[in-house]
Amino acid sequence: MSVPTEVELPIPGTYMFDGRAAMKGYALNKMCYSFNKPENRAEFVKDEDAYCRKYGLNDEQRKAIRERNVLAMIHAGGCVYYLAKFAGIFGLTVQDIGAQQTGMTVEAFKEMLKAQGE
Amino acid sequence: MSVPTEVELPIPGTYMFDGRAAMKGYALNKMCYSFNKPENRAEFVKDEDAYCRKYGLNDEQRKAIRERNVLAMIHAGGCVYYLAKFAGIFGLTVQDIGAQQTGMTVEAFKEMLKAQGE
Amino acid sequence: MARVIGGLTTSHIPAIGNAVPREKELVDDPYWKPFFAAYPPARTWLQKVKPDVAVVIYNDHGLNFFLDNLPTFAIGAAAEYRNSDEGWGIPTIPPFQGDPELSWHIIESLVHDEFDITSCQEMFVDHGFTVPMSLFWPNNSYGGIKTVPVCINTVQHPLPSPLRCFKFGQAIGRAIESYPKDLKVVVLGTGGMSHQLDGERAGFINKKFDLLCMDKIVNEPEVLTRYSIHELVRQAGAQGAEFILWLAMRGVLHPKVTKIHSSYHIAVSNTATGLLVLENSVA
Amino acid sequence: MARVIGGLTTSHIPAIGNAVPREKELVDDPYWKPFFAAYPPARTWLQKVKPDVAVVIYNDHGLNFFLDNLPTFAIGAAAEYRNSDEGWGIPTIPPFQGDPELSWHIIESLVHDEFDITSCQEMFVDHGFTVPMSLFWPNNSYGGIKTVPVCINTVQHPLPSPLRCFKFGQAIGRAIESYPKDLKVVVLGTGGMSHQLDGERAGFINKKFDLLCMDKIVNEPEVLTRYSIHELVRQAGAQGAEFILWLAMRGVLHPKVTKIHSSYHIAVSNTATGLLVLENSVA
Ligand SMILES: [Fe+3]
Ligand SMILES: [Fe+3]
Repeated sequence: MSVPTEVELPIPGTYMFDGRAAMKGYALNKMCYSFNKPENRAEFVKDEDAYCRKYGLNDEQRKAIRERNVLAMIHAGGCVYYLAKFAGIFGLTVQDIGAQQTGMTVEAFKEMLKAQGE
Repeated sequence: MSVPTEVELPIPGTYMFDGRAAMKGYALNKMCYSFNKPENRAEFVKDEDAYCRKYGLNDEQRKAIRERNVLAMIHAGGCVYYLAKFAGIFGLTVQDIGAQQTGMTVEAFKEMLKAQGE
Repeated sequence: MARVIGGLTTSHIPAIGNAVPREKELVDDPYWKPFFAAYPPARTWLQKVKPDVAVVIYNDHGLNFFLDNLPTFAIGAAAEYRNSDEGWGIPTIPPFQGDPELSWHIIESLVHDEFDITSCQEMFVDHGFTVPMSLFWPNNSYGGIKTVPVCINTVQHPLPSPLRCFKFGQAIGRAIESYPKDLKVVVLGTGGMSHQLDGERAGFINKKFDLLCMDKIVNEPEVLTRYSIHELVRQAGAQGAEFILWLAMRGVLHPKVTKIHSSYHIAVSNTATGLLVLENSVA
Repeated sequence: MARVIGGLTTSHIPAIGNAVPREKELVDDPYWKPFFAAYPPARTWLQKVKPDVAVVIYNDHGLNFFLDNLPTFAIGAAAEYRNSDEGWGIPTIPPFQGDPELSWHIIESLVHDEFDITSCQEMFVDHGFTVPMSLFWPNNSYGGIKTVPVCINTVQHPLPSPLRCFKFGQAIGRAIESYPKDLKVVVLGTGGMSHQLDGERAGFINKKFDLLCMDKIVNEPEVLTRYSIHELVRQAGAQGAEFILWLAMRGVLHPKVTKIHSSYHIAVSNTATGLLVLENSVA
């Protein structure tokens, strides 16, 4: 950086999808981007292993996909905007994946959201 | 333009490929861009009419393509960077199309180029 | 000459997109009532001012752009824009009319002003664009409005800073107001307010910060342009960084504006929703 | 810290790309002799300074980018770059090694400095990139050099102004010299000099203007940044506007440089060719 910026303290529970993450997650994000097309979603559902191989996912990414584990996908370089298209295949909303990542029930997650309005 | 620029006097024999041209020439340029792929060049050669229809060329563009007329392509919104890929199908170099546009023989065109070095 | 008559902000999340076609029935639903009840005054204002063009400042969420060619600032220059399946079978709605001549005028002016624009003569617009259009022009009644899509990168860091986005908006404002046609233009800033979809902090909302933003953006936007992206993410959540789209919208408007209407609500889906209608003071 | 040790310029036209594999035989050909004879000193300099990285400032001629998503400034951030058929069956050559970590450092620094970059994690590089690499590292001996492709729009107006391109180069220079790894970096500015492919003025060359550019760019580049794109096209021809790539290269270097070598020749194919080797003064 040509001009030093403020010290950027980490933000707990928050991952910046930056160059470092993007390099790591390229294959995973590219696969998820392909899910914009219904025929690709169908191909994935038909043979998940083959589809992940086609996009060259590494073991960490493959495992996260197999386990539908959103936090693990993020650790493997996933960007939530693309991952949302993966979640869509299983009819999962952002509240479902929010609950999963925070270890809450979906009901509790919704209550937590609402409570922040009081 | 928020700040007026100098008066831009036309440059004889020179066409700026700008927004106005780009709007007009989109279909033509998109077709020529497709010629990056050998299979598309083959498809064009096989049935030129069908290929031009597929890309939605208008009559002016279709005529220019039919007549291999580079100046007419430019008047129809063509951008030389894409048109060069069309010319490539027929093995035409930039000197061939230079000669065509200036109404010279290729030999005379080459001499003219060289003479500018004296 | 073209005139910017005002600006609007609204959330654009897909959950709202799903609800919009059912607005008549949901307006009495306890969950949706406080959300939909906020929109009639914005629509009334639009019916009064009768804009010809909407410049829509939004972010693409991975429909039209991928990481192989990801622009910071992209501007549409097509005659028509369509939406498309975004991965979960989003319904397609009628196409949006473009105004390529105005788009090119804006692109030329911005490049002249040292903004490094990506131009798009063909592009899909996603929910960041379509949901606000459907909200402000109900029953897809946006047919008579021409549009200029302006897309800002919020997908991958580095994002452009709040200050750069504000300056970008100012340059768009100068461009519009130097356009020789007699057009009335509104600007939409979509997305926000505080929300976060990913990580252990998913579900984070910051009411205090949102209310500060909604207050300051009216006539003291420069206060908000001092935030870094990092600090914005801390205060507003990972996707709350979409607030840079609001700042770009605000830059398009005149230094002093009148607040016609505002509304803030927690929560729809994972987000705090914010609605603003700002009218330009007459120059 | 990384250091910019110098910069090189060269034409990049496809005709040269075709000739490069036959250099040994063409070096005595009357047509090619004055062209190829100019390159050994540049190669000798490169062998002496032994760069680790080449930042290649070039323009895409419609291989990787189309008008649906056309950036002003794009920077590659991939581990590897390949060339591809460009429409006339151009041969594929060995891939170029990337340096994604350095690419991201540059992109982050540039966005911080208010340049609105498009990032490309996958991209094809065309003759604007490959021909210079083949010329400076003969027999495709570029295998040990990491590369960062920097692509500037010269396809569709509005192009970024000479001044903006120079400032862009300066910002790249600041970015490189703040990179913590101990790397030696050369910058290539490819394309130019005066030439025109299209219109009734096709074949236009302007020796006087080219020689002015080659002279002033060494230690008075600010003189050249005062041209508008329109005036540049008038003086250098429609494709001679590629000279903005040279100005971006020059911006990367220090204010004072030493000219190691230069050569100018009319004509190869439709273009005047210009070669420069500039060495950064030690700070
Ligand atoms: Fe969003
Ligand atoms: Fe070129």
